[in-house]
Amino acid sequence: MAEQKVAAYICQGCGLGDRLDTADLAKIAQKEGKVAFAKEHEFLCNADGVQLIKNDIAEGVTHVVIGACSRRAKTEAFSFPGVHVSRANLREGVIWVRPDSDEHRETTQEMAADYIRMSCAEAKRVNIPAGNPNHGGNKRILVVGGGMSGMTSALEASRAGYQVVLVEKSGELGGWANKLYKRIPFNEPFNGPQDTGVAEMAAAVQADGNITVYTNAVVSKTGGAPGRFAVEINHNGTPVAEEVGAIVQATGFTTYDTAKLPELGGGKSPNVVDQAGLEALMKAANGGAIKRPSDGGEVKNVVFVQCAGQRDDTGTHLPYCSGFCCATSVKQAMYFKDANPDVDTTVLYTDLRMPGNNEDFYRSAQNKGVTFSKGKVKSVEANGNQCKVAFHDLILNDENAAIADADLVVLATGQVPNAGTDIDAWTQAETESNNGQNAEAAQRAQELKVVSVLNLTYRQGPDVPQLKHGFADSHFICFPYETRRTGIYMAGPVRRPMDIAQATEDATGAAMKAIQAVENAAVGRAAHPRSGDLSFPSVRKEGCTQCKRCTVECPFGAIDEDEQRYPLFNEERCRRCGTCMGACPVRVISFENYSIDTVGSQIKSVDMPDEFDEKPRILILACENDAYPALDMAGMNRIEYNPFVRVVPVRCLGSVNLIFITDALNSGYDGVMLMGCKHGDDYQCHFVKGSEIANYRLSKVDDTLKSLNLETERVATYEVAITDIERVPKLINEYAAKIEEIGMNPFKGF
Amino acid sequence: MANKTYSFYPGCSSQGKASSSNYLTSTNSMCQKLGITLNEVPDWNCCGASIGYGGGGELPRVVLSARNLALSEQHNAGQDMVATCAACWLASREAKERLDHSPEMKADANVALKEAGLEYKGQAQARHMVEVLLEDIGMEALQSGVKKPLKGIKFAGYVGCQTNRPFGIVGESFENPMYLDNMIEAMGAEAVSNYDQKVTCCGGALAFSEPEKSQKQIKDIIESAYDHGADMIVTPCPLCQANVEIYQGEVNKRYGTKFNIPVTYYSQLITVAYGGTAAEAALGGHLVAPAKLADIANK
Amino acid sequence: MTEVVATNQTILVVGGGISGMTAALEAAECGKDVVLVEKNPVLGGRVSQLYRYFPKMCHPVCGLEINQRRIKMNPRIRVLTMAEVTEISGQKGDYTASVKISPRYVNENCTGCGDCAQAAETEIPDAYNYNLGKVKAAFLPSKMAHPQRYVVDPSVVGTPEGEKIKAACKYNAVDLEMKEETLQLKAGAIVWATGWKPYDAAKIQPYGYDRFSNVITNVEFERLADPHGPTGGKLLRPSDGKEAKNVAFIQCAGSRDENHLRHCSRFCCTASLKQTQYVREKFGDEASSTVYYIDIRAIDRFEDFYAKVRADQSVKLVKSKVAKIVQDPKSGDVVLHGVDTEGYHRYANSHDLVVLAVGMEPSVKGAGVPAEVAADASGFLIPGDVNGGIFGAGCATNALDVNRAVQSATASALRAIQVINKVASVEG
Amino acid sequence: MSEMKYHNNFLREVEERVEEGHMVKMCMQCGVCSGSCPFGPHWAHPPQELFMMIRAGKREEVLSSDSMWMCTSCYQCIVRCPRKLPITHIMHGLAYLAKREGKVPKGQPTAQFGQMFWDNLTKTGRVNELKLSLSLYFKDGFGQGIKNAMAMQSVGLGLMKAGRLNPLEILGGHSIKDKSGFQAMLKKAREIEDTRRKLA
Repeated sequence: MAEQKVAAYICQGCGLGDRLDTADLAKIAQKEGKVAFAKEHEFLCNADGVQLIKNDIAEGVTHVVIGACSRRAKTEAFSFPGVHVSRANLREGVIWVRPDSDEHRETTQEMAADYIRMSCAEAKRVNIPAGNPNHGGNKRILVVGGGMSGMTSALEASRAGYQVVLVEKSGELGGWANKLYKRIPFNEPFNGPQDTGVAEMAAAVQADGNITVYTNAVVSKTGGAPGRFAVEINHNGTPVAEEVGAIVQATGFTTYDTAKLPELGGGKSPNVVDQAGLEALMKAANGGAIKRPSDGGEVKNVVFVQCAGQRDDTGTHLPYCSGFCCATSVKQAMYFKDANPDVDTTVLYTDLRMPGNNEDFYRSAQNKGVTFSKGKVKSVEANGNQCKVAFHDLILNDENAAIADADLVVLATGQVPNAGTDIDAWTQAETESNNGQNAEAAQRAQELKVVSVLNLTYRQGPDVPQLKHGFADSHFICFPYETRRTGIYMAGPVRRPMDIAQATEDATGAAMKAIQAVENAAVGRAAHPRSGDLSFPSVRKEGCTQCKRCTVECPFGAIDEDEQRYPLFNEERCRRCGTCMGACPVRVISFENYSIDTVGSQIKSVDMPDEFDEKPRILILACENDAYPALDMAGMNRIEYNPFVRVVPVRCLGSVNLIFITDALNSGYDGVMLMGCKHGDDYQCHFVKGSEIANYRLSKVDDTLKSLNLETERVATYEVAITDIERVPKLINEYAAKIEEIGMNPFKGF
Repeated sequence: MANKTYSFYPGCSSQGKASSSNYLTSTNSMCQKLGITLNEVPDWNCCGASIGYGGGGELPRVVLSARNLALSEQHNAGQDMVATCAACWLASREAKERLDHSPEMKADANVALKEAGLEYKGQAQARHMVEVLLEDIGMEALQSGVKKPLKGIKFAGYVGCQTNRPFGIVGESFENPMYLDNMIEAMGAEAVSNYDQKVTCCGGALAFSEPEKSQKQIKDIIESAYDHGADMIVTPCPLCQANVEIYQGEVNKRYGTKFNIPVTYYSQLITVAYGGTAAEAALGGHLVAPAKLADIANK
Repeated sequence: MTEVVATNQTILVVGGGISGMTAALEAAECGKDVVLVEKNPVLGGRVSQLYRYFPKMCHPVCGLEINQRRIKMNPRIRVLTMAEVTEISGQKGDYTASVKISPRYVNENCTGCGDCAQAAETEIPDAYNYNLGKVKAAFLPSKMAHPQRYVVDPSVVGTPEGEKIKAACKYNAVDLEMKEETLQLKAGAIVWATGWKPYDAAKIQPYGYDRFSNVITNVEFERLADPHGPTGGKLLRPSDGKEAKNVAFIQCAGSRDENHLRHCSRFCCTASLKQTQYVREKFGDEASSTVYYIDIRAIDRFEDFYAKVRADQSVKLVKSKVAKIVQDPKSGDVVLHGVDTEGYHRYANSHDLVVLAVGMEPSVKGAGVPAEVAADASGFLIPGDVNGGIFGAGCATNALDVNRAVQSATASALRAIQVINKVASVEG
Repeated sequence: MSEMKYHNNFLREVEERVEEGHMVKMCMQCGVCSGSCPFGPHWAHPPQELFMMIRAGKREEVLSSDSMWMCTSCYQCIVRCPRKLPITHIMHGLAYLAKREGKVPKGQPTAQFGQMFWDNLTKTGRVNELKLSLSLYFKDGFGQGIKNAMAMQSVGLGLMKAGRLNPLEILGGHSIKDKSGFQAMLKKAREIEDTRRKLA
């Protein structure tokens, strides 16, 4: 470690001076924490308190321990560039959660003293991250998919001054929009279909010097990491190599196959088409009247069947709603009404979903005479050149309503995303095939692999993980661009069913994130949620037993395997969550500023009373996103909890290595509480599986505890939300009572 | 008091010895005390009210009002045409709005009017008497002229439907208009607060053709007035006044109630408060005599 | 005087809700300098007043915690609270904005210890809880407040109580001499993210929001359900504090209505479905929610959420726009009159509490922006680059749910960066 | 015209021949009009259902229904309709069309009263209240007429005493001067509308 100089500062403000013996704390920092020097200050966070620290930094202090308020308070005041700061939470974590009475003064002082010991121990073991030296600096952006979304991402990135490589599978740019005669209007007046503008956009892309376009091209291989993606493109048969810094996947969707809807006439009559089919008819007629496909007869009556094969809860068709099809049917009805008002156009719907200012588009359609009936369509049967649409009219409560003589029936089918391989199914098939023995599984794995879009060489699979119903969407409401493959952003209908207006806005956002990814990769900075963190994981190769647990459990697929099957870290892909560190049975993975040591030393630095003092010790490993803020706010509400707990914030419960548990129990802790966020379907963990993996690992701890004939209650995990301000103190007090019940840890004092 | 002049459209029920002659008498007395001059529209005709559709189509009904407006423009140029009856005001204003918004209808109407030697130009505004009181004179001015405050009488301000909807009075809410309550208080009387039947329809013309259905409404209107401790009901509409007053006997027969509440006009309240006699306020023109009001008038 | 360094390579973000914070963060984490101006004392906007999100039922403050930590750690973002942009001049690449900063009466020394609040006696309406509760005249808007600095209400400044509050602070953070000041800031591009405000329910006369105490709005119901709300998370009705077990949700309260808001506000259907689960969460099988709707607009995987709520026995869905509401003065129960258009029966349903799913209005309508900007009929700014270097973001451009507002904010950040990069390439 | 279910034939006929009929297509089926109508319970098909039946082409059922005759013209539906349909006027228009097509249910009281009211006012230019009341009482024959009159006897006398009922009106009552011009005007107006609305 470079000449490291640790200094401690104990604040006496906000009541700390009255409630605690800060001189004693300074002494502990000096003697036990072994810091260079410790100072007290009556108001550390104000101007001259901060200046005091700055002066000491100028004289060589590299690590600062601040015994004051929570790390979440006064963050700007106590942030010193290039210097590590450890915060001992004496205010929200100690005096605000303990009663201000003489009877409790001693245990409160012990609590404070321990937090000082823990912060000093942590500070001493932290190396100031300098950022990974060998990172890629490529700032070009690969856009996969040349539809409106892909082209928008390319143009917007180019307008910000970045080079773009655009790969389009088909022979021409434009995607779904090419199939449209016109599109739903973006803005006022919403009185009719508007030109798609796709031709102009395609021309702009072709003419843009920053954008290299490959049509009839697919991505055959993608390796590397943000800032140094090595991409192999199969351009019309000839391989082309490109290096890019970030990727936007905008591969759009295909329409649901109408042949799967025989009950709605799908595939039964040429006069039953889906919306894409109707657009084709309209383009063929090129503004003139559409003729009946079956016999070229005049079309006098058109019926639009909404939610065809969608919102289906029988499990056969699509369970979701694609959102764009109501407005599209209305637009298509206007094609007929604009050409000839005498044509009857009826839209049969259960919920007409045209949100926002599309309500005006709905009004315009009504004004043009498009009629809307709320009804559940039961069947569409072809008879001769016309179709009979049978439905239950929900307004007039008529079970056997019907339109007997529809010349044309348009099924509003849904969007099926082109998200490539479902890597969960692929991983399942891969493991079942256990390298070739099980032929069926191997075949299945191969079939899944062949549809891959990005063909990532990642150990965890060739494409970005899919969230639900095959869409590769972010699971988070506040963070639509939180992706599980750093530097690879999804845009448009591939991530969620949407119309062109939302897709182009989404594509612009994705371009923004791609640009941000290349800029951060160029300086080795982490992406969201630990934005700006310069640390990166390093492995002590000689200790590694190639058990591959880290490569499997990494939620972001950042770890591949080299030829000797050692873990190969791709720092730029890493989100610095520490799940690999938690997974490693031989504890050889760590970060400069967050390692087995920085956490382990905090646990072991606590002054452990012996079993006769009736002062148990309970370790709390708290996730810094949900549990720790909840504890903080419990302090702000002055809700008291047991004085024998010692809270160690962790980046994610996934980073908790089992050694922390064994160290804690060995060094005399009587109980360990692990507080992470909700896992399962509606998981809340911003590192995706952190709390779930921790929960899985700890389910094994019970056997080891039993083998050491320790009660299983010694270790307990909890799912905690940031709003559980009353619940968390209750959990602590209940747990402390349980520990009191089962008595002290027999290992105490060894 | 300000002296203002308006072209006056009384309507069929506000003629000598007609069903709301008391409204006419009290209106004239009120205007005289407020310095308002009313020039009756010469040779005005019926507006068709809201039941005319049983016999007449849209254009014939519009033309009925167009003729009145044309006569008013011709003889009382520059004056707003003011009606006291809700239906007359509504028919005139709606006709005016349609004629002014549809050149085709205006042309058709004028072809028909030519048969009566008239032409609709669209210069005269169609207004209700209550609008004149509130907008041209104003509540404070109305209150300042009160000589005999109507102490000790509690009125339920029953606005009804067509005076209030769809045009509204001085932009007030359709659900809870306050102008009539404020007028009652301005005259020194007490107004029932949150009278829940304030804007309920009395059945209108259907009180004649569907008595049973309308009398259910009338029962609610009167019952709620009693529940809120009102001594009398006051209303701006002659049809409401007639229906709520005349059918009390029928309602009592049908529902076994013992209603016997006087139903007055705002014009009667103002006339009495401004020192008018019982005769000037036409207090004799009621089936259920507004005794307390008469006492104040006779003091 | 507050000094702020800003050049025409700085991005000015107006509005500190989730859209403004996102635009500021995405640009700053891409290496650009940002000044974030927020009218309220703290960041977070409407999202910080939500208890849970649909469809995941997760907590908005969790995202707020992460965004606040990103802001605290990022030196490129300068936050100005209690600040409003009153004037904008110049053009794309070279704007000057006048920013009026109202006095907070508390300076940087504030440690958030709360002693000043102990000393204060006067209570003022709690804006964070839509004035449903009260707070002391010296207050911290919420537990998640960032910046974590107290605020002293102008009503006590210059009074003995003001002096008492000032004396209570050990760190002379209370400065009663603070005056309103106006700064002139340079900016290359402006992201306008002033968000939305709930439509004034009192304007919907037949629903009597201004006459009946047990008729409240969806944003107010959200506060009742929030443990940090005025009732500590208990669903109690205003008239008599009774538990609101039988709740009615009225959709399209103001929206899709030519007499009020022409547009559909998009979020209110799924928000009401979410709020039925609050009633279920609090009262279990005794809960009864009824949603009166025209169309349930639950798009993409919100349909799964809608299916889940439909399966909940405690929730009934009635396709009808309620015609009129009357509150029984004695019992306090609210009776809803209308017709169920499916199968045609007339109802007069009684409920404990009525929640109006009011829609969104832009909090600063197009005309209110102190610059030449194009807006639609509802006053939402037209997104994209039609307004020179001023880019609408989030709910200032359209009635959006949080997810789409953040997408829009991220896109507007790129548009601002495009302008800045051009200015930089010219000026070097 | 045959009843073509769920075709726009009847909707187009309403748009052409009914007052404000062009707005029927704008209804979004929210139900606020049906819920707001004070006589709502007495409508076999409240306004919103009528609009849906028009779209569904149920011409016979709509025109022969007595629903639109239940409209008291109280405008509660108009001020609350989120699409601003002039519902009251459309109901009047549908009623008038039903009348011209002879589809009004036999003995529909409001239809009869409406016709009496129109005939009464067009004779002299102003309503003769006495004759109107008498024609209403005697509309179902002489015997029933006497019974109705006797039932309302006390009211009649009360009004007479209050000077609000003039028995002499039986002779002629109020009238406008230019009766001939007035009646010619109405005749011309009817002709114009009948051609424009294909009612003749």
